[in-house]
Amino acid sequence: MSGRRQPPAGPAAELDDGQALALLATMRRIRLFEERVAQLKRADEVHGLIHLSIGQEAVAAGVCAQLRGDDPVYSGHRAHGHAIAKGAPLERVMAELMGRVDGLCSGLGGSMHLVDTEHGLLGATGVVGGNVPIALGSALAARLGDSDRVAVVFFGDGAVQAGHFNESVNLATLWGLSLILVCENNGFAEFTPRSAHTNIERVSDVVAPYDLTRETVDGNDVLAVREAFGHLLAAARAGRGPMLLECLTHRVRGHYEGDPARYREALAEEDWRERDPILRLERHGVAAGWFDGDAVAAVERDAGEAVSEAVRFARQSPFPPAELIAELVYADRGRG
Amino acid sequence: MSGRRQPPAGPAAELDDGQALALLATMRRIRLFEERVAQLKRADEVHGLIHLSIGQEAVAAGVCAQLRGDDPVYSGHRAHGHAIAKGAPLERVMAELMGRVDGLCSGLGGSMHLVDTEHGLLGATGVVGGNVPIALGSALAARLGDSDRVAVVFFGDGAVQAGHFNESVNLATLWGLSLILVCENNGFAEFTPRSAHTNIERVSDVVAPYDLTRETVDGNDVLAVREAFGHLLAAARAGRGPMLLECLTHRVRGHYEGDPARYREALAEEDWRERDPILRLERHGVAAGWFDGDAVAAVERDAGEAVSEAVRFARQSPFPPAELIAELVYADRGRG
Amino acid sequence: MRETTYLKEINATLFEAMRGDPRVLVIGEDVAEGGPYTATAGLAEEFGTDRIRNTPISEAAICGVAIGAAQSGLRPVLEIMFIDFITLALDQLVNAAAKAHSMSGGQLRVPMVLRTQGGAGQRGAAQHSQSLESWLAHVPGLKVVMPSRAVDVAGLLSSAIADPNPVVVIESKTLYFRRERVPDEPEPVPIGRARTVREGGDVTIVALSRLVGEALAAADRLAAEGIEAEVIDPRTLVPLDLEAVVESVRRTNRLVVAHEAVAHGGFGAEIAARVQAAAFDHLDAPIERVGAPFAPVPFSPPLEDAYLPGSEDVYVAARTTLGRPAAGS
Amino acid sequence: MRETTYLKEINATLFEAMRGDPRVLVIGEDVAEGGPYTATAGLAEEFGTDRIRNTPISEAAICGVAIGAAQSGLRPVLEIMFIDFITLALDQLVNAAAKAHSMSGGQLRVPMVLRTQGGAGQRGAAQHSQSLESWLAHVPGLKVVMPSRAVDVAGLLSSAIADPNPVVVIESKTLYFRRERVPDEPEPVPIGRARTVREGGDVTIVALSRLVGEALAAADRLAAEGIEAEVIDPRTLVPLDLEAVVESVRRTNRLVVAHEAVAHGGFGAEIAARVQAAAFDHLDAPIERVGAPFAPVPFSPPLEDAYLPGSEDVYVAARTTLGRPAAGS
Ligand SMILES: Cc1ncc(C[n+]2csc(CCOP(=O)(O)OP(=O)(O)O)c2C)c(N)n1
Ligand SMILES: Cc1ncc(C[n+]2csc(CCOP(=O)(O)OP(=O)(O)O)c2C)c(N)n1
Ligand SMILES: [Mg+2]
Ligand SMILES: [Mg+2]
Repeated sequence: MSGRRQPPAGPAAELDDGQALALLATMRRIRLFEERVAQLKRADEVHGLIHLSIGQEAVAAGVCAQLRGDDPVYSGHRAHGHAIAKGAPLERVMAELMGRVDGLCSGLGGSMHLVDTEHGLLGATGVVGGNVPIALGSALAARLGDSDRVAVVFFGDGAVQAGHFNESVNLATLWGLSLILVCENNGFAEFTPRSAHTNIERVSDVVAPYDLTRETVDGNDVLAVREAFGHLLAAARAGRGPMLLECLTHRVRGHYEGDPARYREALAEEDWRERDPILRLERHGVAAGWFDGDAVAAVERDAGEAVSEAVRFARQSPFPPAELIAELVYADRGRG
Repeated sequence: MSGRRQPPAGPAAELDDGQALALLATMRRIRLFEERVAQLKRADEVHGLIHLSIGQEAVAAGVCAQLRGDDPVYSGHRAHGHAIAKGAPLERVMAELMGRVDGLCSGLGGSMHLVDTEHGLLGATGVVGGNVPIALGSALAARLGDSDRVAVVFFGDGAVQAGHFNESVNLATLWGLSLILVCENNGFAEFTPRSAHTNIERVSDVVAPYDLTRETVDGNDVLAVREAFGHLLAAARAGRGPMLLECLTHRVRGHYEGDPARYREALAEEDWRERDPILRLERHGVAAGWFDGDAVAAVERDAGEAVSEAVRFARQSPFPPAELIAELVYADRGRG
Repeated sequence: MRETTYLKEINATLFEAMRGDPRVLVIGEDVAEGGPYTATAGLAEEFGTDRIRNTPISEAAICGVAIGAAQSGLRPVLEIMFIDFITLALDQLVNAAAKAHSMSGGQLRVPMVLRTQGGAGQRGAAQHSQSLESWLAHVPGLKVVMPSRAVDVAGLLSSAIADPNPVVVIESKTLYFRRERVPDEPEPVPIGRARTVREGGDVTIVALSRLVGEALAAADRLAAEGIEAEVIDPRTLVPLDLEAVVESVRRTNRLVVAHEAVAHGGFGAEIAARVQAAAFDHLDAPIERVGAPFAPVPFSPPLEDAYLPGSEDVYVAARTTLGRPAAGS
Repeated sequence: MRETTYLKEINATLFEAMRGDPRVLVIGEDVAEGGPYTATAGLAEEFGTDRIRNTPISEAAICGVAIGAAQSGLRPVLEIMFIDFITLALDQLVNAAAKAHSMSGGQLRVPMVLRTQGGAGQRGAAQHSQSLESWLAHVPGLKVVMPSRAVDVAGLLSSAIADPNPVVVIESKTLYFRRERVPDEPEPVPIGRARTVREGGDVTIVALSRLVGEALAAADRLAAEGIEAEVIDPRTLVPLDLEAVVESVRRTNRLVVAHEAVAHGGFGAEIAARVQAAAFDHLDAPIERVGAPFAPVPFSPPLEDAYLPGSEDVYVAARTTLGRPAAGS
């Protein structure tokens, strides 16, 4: 859409049919996983503050599809989609939300603190914007280690008004580190619209003074996200400094599960069917001949089964032993 | 110089001869005061971390000359000039630096914490940028009290990279409050040049995304500062939201008194005579016929006498009683 | 008597303060929408968004704004949504608000209130569950209150708004929705006065916030075993009503101090240190402290339950001071 | 033996760590220029500005950068110029660094060091003089050391850099330039081990940082009056070597705890609370605490001098535990 862009270092990888289907599968897995989480929250089987990303799946899918396993990814309080897209096993994410020992974090972290170092998910945080400087530190480590890893951090539009965001953008550009800032601009922070937080509508405009490649895309179009991110990634991989991708998207559910969602104008059902990133890719992919209706159905079936299996797995996993609390305070104590 | 500007609400007040001389007198008082402070620091008569504004006097003088007594002013760690220009009595500033009971803050604050509520100096702070949001709160109070007071906060270029600066600019523009941000951009923060802190040379460019009237002037030209600030002040007085004035200036001494100043390229003596805001106004004012050499000499003599008198006053003032420590912790205890 | 909740009393107190004093304003994230717990619900409708000001997620700046507004004549009530995020506002609170009066030689006053809520128990995990009151109690210039019930939160919030100093009101998320019966015309609650919640002569239990209820439950159990515990709620941490505690300990000769915060470096240490100094000759047993273990709050429900101090811990501590093995545990 | 200073040892330790381990880097404001006290002088010349990184005045972000770098394999040494400004970095330090290992179920490690310096005595006034160690000691997941002399700062900083956890090293600005004689090959100083600075059987004095010297001066004065004080420097606050203190108190039956921080809510409260619990039957007198009064640090030199706890206060406290009126005071 808008935004200044330096000449891309290289094109995004060509999209083949298999990749299109993979994007669909990732989004569908996130969607079904989170719909199930919503049910489980009502049933009191998952716990704590649960923020769903239903409606925003295209960002997680479009970004993570192109990352390497060793590219460090950071997220915020709305982290399930990012974890799943980065490769965290569904069943271990589910077990974490249920507080079980086989959860990603052995049940100590919960929804806002998903970490899966094996798949390069280095952290989620309940502090709005808190992982932006931490991701930058990871980018610094890549630079000093002569690695071409690219650090990615997901955050919402609400985080942009937090002081640490600006501090981090300044540092990232000053040091020219390979960090891609991915903003999911859903127009809301908790119960208040962006207009109550700032006069600047577009996050890419907030960072305009910094010499930073930046782009704003339709975040409900997974192909657009994928392509824009692909360009940025190639440039960042080549060491061309930090980048910002702003994805305009839409939060379908309340801020957290169980909130009265009294603040958000619900989209009419047909409008939402127009915008839903999953339905859009299904329509587009079938029309383009990338896959057919059977494949779409199979993706949905497989995702459904994977989610059911994840629930089964999580339910049978025991709660962690209480000793873990003390063992995990310090890395040189207990099994940590 | 540069910068986008909305149509000014009204011109700065015309400069008459008396005002020109008053500007000169203010700058000279600051200069002589601080030169004396430097000596007293070596003699261990004033204490603590002393940051002098020698070379930067035009900013304090040009800005404060047009303020009303009830316009709240805030400063940072380099605060002497602002206090003097806002009307704080020299002898009470000096007594404060000596830690005496007749000091502005009864000796409890010192150089970095000058406050003179009677003259509208509501605070200085040792936390870089820390007073920017506080000044904004004062502007909010003016707004809610239906007053046309304009809040002013002085800060250095180093403060702009602190998160609370950006948070405050965002809030100021969001709420449209009458705050004028006055940045003294001397190109250094402690021992490191601006280029080690950010890629953005001009502070007015940092705030470019915000809908904020902003201007960059030669901060060593008191007439330019006065005029630019006058425009902004008239607009702010009329309720046209926050403004930023960036004054490009030059710190002549080290970061603090006693530091080895090993970081700063000293200006050649003749270059400095060209730039010195006091000498410039003297030359210009005499050439323009605003005042003559005798008047200049009288200004210098008066300022010298006032400084000597301030030192005499401060020296004879006793140290505060130790009970003051406990009495001033809470406003509902002791004499506070 | 009427029925109410802790949360409703906060809301009602804010309404009353805003009606009574045009200088009072509320600042914070989502406050015009009532905030996540509805503490400020309805205020924007009555007083407008000039006085009920939603803010961006900028904890440092909004704390500074409250300070400046207070210095310039307003009476701001700032909300920091979770005490965990007070970390972002601490420079302003500690280096500016707490010190302004003293550093200015008494010229400045900062009559602001910082409302926030702490504590675990809702599976909020390590970053949404902390109890950080001991940090604030270590800062000269701040007053700190920590109400444990509806009448106290009403009375203390109201006193805080009237106070000429910065006052931090630490609420408890787990107490918000509990039903309580309160008098129709409750007495004012001055800052700095403890309350004896239950009288007893065998052991003194000083408890903060949520632990007051736990202490009462423990006291019931002890009573069934013939031990009468005196339960004291300091209500205010700064200034602390030490005399009330010491007076009690002089009678009971035993003390338990209980709070939810991590015991190590918690406010219980301060109470213990002062009481052992003030009542050394009256103590028949070491002062026992009840608090959370030295670990971040775990997410998993059974782990959080195990982590959190509760009535069982208070009971065991009381029994320990009495030197008798706890019956059946 | 050779002569050195506390500050030179910090500098030398950083040189050594950086030579020995390419993962070590230094981050902070003006660090490439050596910082205001020259602690990092010369490093940039040897190791370059890739490893000695000047930063803008962005305490929150640079703390986050250090955390991320540590999680990704580096060994950052972050400098926060004055502990007063740690307020700006506390969210990152407390909510991220301290909790990452636990919240991730042990997956993440944050082997970072945060160097900072605290204390008054240089007329820095209320915002450049604080002693805030008790805040940090209340945070599970952080280790906290507070060296009182050159060999300890060298040994503890070196242990901190090697530690797999976030470690806060709190230096003292007033100790930086004092000349000290140290062994040519000093022993390593592990984190978590106290040091008995002086032996004595009459009263135990536990002192932190600058107060160790003050305690020794008080001990000399006491010795002249026939009283032998044992002086213990815990060196590490977390994890605390409580056993060393308790063992001493079992012999002396009296305890004074001394630090420069505000006494109310200071770390001395924690030590007092634990010792009274662990050595109740051995205490012949209330534990005395020495610390600053409950007020911001005043600027005026005579007021700052009056405010600061020193050897006279330690002496008086020791005499008080001994129940004898202090001779001549
Ligand atoms: C520092 C901080 N302040 C406040 C909160 C409470 N809070 C949680 S989410 C949220 C809104 C975040 O909005 P945004 O960044 O746009 O993300 P979104 O929820 O829209 O995905 C707020 C204010 C928090 N978690 N952290
Ligand atoms: C928050 C904070 N961090 C660090 C410091 C240490 N410090 C004092 S002045 C200064 C540099 C300020 O530079 P600038 O804002 O440009 O003002 P100048 O000194 O040039 O007038 C620094 C880093 C501080 N006082 N506050
Ligand atoms: Mg949002
Ligand atoms: Mg500067």
